Amino acid sequence: MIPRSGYSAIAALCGAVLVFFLAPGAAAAAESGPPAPPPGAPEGALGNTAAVALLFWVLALATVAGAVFVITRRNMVAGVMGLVFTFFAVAVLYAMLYAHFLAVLQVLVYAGAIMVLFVFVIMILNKPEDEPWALTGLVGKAIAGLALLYFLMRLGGVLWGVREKPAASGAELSPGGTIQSGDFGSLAEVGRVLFSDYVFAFEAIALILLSAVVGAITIARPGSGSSSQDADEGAAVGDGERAPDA
Amino acid sequence: MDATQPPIYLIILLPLLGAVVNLVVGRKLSRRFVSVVGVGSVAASLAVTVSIIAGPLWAQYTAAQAGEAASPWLQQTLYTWIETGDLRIELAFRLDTLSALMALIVTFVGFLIHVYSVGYMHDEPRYAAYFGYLNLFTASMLVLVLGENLPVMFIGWEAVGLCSYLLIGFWFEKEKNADAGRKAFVVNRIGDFAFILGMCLLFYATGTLSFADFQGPEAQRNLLEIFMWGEPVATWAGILLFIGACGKTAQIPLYVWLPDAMAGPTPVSAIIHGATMVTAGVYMVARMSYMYASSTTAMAIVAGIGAVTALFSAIIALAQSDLKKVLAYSTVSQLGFMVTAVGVGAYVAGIFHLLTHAFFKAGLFLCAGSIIHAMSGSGDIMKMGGLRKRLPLTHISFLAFCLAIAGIFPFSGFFSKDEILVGALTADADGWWMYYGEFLWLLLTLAAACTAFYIFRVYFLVFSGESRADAATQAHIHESPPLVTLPLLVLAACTAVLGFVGIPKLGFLQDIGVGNAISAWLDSSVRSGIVPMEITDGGKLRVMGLVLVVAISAVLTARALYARGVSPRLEAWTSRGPWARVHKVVSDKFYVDELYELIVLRPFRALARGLFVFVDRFVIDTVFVAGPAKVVDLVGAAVRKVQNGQVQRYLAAILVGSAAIFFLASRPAISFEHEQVEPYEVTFEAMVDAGPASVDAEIEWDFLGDGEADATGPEVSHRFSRSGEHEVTMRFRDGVFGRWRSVSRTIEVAAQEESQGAGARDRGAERGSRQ
Amino acid sequence: MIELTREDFLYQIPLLILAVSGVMLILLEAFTEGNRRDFLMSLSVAGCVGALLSSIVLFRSIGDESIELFGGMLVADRLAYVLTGLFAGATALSAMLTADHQRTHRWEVGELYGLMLIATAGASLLSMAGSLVTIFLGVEMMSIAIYDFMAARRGSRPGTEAAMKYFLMGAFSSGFLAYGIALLYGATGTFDISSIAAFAAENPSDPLLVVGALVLVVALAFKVGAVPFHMWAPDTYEGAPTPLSGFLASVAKAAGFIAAVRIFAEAFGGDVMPFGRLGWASVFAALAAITMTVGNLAALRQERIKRMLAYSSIAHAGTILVGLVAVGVGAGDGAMAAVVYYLIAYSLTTIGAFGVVSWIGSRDKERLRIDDWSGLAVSHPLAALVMTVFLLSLGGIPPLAGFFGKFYVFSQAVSAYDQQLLWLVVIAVLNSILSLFYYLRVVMAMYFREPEGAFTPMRSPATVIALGLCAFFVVKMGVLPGGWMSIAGG
Amino acid sequence: MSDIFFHITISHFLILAAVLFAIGMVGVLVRRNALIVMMSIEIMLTAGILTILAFARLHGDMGGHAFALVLIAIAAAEAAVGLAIIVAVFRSKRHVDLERLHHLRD
Repeated sequence: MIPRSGYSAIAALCGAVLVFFLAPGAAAAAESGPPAPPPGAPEGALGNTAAVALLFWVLALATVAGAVFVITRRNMVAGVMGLVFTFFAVAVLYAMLYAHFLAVLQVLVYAGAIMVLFVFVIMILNKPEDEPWALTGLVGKAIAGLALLYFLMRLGGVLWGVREKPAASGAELSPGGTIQSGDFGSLAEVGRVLFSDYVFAFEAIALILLSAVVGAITIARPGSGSSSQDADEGAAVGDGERAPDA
Repeated sequence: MDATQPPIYLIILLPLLGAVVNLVVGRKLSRRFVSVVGVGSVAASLAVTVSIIAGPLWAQYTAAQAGEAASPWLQQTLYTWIETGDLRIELAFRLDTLSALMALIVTFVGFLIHVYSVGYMHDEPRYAAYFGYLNLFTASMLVLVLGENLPVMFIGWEAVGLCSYLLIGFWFEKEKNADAGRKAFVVNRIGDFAFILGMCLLFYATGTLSFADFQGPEAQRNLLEIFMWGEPVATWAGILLFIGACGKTAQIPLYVWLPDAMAGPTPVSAIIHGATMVTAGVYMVARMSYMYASSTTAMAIVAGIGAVTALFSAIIALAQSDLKKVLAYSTVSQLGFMVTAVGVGAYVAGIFHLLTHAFFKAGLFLCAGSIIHAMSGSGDIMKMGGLRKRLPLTHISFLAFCLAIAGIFPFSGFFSKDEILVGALTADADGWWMYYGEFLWLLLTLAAACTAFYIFRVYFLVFSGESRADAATQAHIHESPPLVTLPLLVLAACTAVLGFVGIPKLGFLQDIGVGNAISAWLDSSVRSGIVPMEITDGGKLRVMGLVLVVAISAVLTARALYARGVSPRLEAWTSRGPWARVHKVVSDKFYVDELYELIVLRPFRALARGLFVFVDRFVIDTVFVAGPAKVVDLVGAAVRKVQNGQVQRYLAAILVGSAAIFFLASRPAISFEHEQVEPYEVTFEAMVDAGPASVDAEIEWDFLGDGEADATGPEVSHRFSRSGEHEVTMRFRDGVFGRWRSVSRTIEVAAQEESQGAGARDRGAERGSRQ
Repeated sequence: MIELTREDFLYQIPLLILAVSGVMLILLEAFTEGNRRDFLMSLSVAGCVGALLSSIVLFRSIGDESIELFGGMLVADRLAYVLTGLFAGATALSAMLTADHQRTHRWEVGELYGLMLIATAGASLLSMAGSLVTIFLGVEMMSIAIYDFMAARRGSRPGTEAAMKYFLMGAFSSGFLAYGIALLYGATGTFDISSIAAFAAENPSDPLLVVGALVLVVALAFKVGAVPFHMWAPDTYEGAPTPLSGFLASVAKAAGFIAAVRIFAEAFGGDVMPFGRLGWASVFAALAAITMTVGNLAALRQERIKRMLAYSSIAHAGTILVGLVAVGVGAGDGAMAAVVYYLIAYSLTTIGAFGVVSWIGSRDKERLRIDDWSGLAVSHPLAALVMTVFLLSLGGIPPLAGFFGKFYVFSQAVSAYDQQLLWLVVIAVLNSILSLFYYLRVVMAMYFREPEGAFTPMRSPATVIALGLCAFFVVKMGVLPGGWMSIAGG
Repeated sequence: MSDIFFHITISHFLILAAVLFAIGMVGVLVRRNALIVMMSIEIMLTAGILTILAFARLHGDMGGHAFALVLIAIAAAEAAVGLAIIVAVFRSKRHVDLERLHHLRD
């Protein structure tokens, strides 16, 4: 028998394979579409070859399946693997949207770094099995579910209307018209935008990451601060206070 | 600040400094020093007031009388408080004839009460705090009185509320006192809410909040010409401000705090009831007379509430057995008189009564303090009696105050009350009901009768007959020290003679040069909004005579019933009922008493009890106190249910909230109106609520009932081929979400011209029926 | 390609000072030995004061201009500098209070000060935002730093629970924020707020625009704590260390409002009224009414003072929303000035109130129940007086700052066109009356009850100075509001 | 009808993103484990990024890519802080179960 987490590992592996084989193809398929659809026509953004359609539906299925996997599994490692799977599939979708660099980044940052962090924390918690579903307040959750459906319905209607907008390839609408079709979404272009128009954002992110790192260290280290307790809070912290340091 | 201007701000600053000294360092100072600071600051303020009035203001006044200067008032601007856009509010004080009179009352009566307090509170451990609060209270009231615009007045307005809260709850060790303080504050806040709204509305309408500007033609025009909901804006502002006044001046239904406010030290009751806080509402209405004159509706409401309050609380006062309670309800009743006066436009009469009332009511309370002090702290009038000889000075002054409040000639209350009655009887304005003035007069006359009765009931029960107190208390009875009795005598002397500043304007008196001094003094500051009906000297004298006769007979009845304690027959009546004693009643020569008891007093007592039960227990306790508590409980329970500590429930609430936002924003109510313009031709207009979804909406009309769109656009007209009923459908596609919704209605199409009216009526009827 | 000029840096000096001193503090903390927290605190206060002073200088020099920096990512105008100055000042006060709280309750965490400054930098980023990207960055810079220092009191169970809740809900709302920005971007093809405004003027009911704006309403309503997105606030304020609750209630809330102003008033404001007659204001009007009412009714029942102040801050958010609605229906600059004035008045008052709550706690007993405040007027009259000033200001009693905030907002809302906001003002005024009930409960406890046992509150100059400054400004803003109103733009 | 399946438009991506967003929300609502709730939030953010990129493609504007980058970086930062908070909660309570985390309440 393959252990249950094994399935997820296999799924994640499939995701990785998917990326490596499909991503170049996805980009190629997307580029092979007609360069400029007639204005006003409900033309696809990506051309309308069968390959693109197939690719999209496979990826959509993979994404949704991975996400559903995350929120249904009791095993946390399995959840993480589902998330990795989703992220891989989403990365390919990025590539279909000419965001090649971000596809790579998605794989590196999300599927790589963040997921490792999650697994790491699961190890710290030492509890691969999750508590079951949160089933208190079912009425409230049912109402929230209905609200969500309504929300989705309204949103879906609007989003579906977007396809009636005249779609344009990257070359046409870009400011100044300097970008060639092939440049859109490339590393060079992302770099150019990031270091010109968005240089401030880039700098600000540095500050945010710094505060996140410092904060994470401050919060997560078991320190002298934990020895003090408010009298109001009742009993002192249990033995677990000296949890093994990661 | 003009250097030559008289220092009006000193009038306020001096008591304020006294308050600061007493509150901050008072605990470390000796009692003597605290007293000197407390009393001295008010005395100095009084001196400044008098000197300014006698000096510069008098000069201005006489100049204006002679036609030389335009404005008989002094104004002092300390600095511009707020200036932003068109909102400009200055921290300015205005001393005109009206505010000068008020300032004089506040400082003079306040001074006497301070002196009295030195004697009365000599055993108080928190002596310095008491004087600090008392000074602060005086200073706040002076801000209220002298403020040149509504926001400055509102500072004083709020501050007296706060100080009264501190003073009423001064002996906070008793839970009841703290509750009373809170009640006073809360009820006042209900009024303040309306006051703030009224200020906002006035500012919106006139662009100013300064009293001087309200008199200007521009503000007057705006007040009359800007309409809201079919009334000039002056009406709404007037009503809102008056609700504020109801809170301060204890009018129905916000009077409840005042009787409870007895819980504080007695001098506090005197200062609150007599000279200061409660008169604020009357003063405000008089101050805003230029605005109230623009709205006869608001004036009718003010006058009506005042008259009903006057009678209603006088009736309640009939049945009270606690000395201070009687006086408290009496205050409410007298305030009702004043409010009626300012409501019918007899501002001078209202302020005049305010003046006389300040003296006799402060005096009554100070006497009550002296009496209660003598009776070892008990205020139950059923347990008193025979104090005439034991407390001679208190007795003399109390009698003077009683005669004044009962309206017996020549004490001051007679003159002022009479002016109000004449004012009410002769008031008539556009839009008032017929005989409204006469109705008000009737209520007030009844109230005057009750007043004379209840106050002399108290007088006889306290001072005449035999003492009904227990031995220990009797042994303790003694006259109060001079510091206590001296203010009483001063007040009594004033009460006896003060009425003559307001001698009624009678032809034969004016012929010999006797005029109404107070009316001449105040005329430049207030504006009579309603032109009174002409009344002859004879008519005036008849009104006077009638009320005098009524008052005297009420006094005599009280004497008959209570002169030797509660009349035993009365007790028999009340304890055993009429039928057991029929024989005795018939043979009794004083059967009038019993008849009076049966016909008048009993029903009135029942009425008083009933009113009390209804207003205090039901309206206030249930609706104002328990009702909100219930709502708060329910909401609290709901919040507690949702806020149960589980973060996922919070997240669910976010989700539900966002769906609700989408729902509200995407669902404008739709309907349409139609009107027949020609035979067979009907115009239609779509009515769609505002919202994001209705901007780029498409609207289609189906007149034939075939499901096809016959016309598009929000306003269309259609020519029907035949008369009779038609089913019309309006379809609406919202501009954001693209949903179609429709509303259908059957309309009647007529062939003739004359059915236009029917069409219009149809439109009115169907406006409410939205899908 | 944008050219970076000297001005791009010159006009963001306050922001730079905050960010750089934040980073410096974090570095210094790493190299500081032992308990040198006071030193760090003083440095952070110095940084804040520097930012405050530079904001004042820039505020004076910039006049009525509006200068775009970094190609429109940031906008430097008077509004930005007023709010930056407020944030810097409020942070300085919070830092002064925090140091003593840390010492008294033994949870010295030096990184806190650097993180606080970074959070403030995020808040002032919001005040200068000229682009949705900046809005997102500002919100996140602030939120992430706040998550950090909320959880910094490691041993405290309520602290970690509050941090957990705040984090989860904050991250959830970040999702909304990102999604809403994405939709607006989809509608307009740009993140630049002025370009979005131009687009909205031409396409007032573009579906994506409307939906995106509604999603942003949710995200920002969460940040300012409007009902029903408020539920993090009571738990978080209660669980967080008290001075940080003050920080959260003042800086974080004001930052949320300024973000809402930047997005809604500037992108969807103006004469065009993208969403119909009442515009986006209709949504905010409903939120304002329900927020005030629920906040006040819930506060009435609270027995714990921090929770009560939390609900009170929710109710105040509702009042500020009234001002925002007035901006939305075209009441113009006056309404905007009223909102800014209210934000300043409210922030100072609430920091002060939380500061007194922090001050009266002694080691091992934090005194967070209202009953613990009995008889404070007898044992510590000055503290009781200061607290009374704050509470009365919150309740809107003249002549304190809170009264003018309310009066100003209400009078602007009443004078909005056609009195269409009169109903809202009536609700708001009724609510401000209602609010006094619970503020007075504390005053009553302090003045009208016997003290229960003596205690020694913390004795430290920093807290006393901070409270004194708060009280001074609260009174000054009420007695001499003129200057403050002109600063606020009136 | 079959056009919907064969003709892939920007709307397809947008709807997919919306569905992902919704799945994330459901996950936040129904799971007790804070860690999984955080993963669900990551899914929501990813949906935001996908939406941005789809619109960037629609408008042919590289600004969307820059913002997507910002989003990814911030998601990473949030994850770091969030995981640290989870560890801290675990240290003090020995669990990360959201249903049992309800000591702060009305």
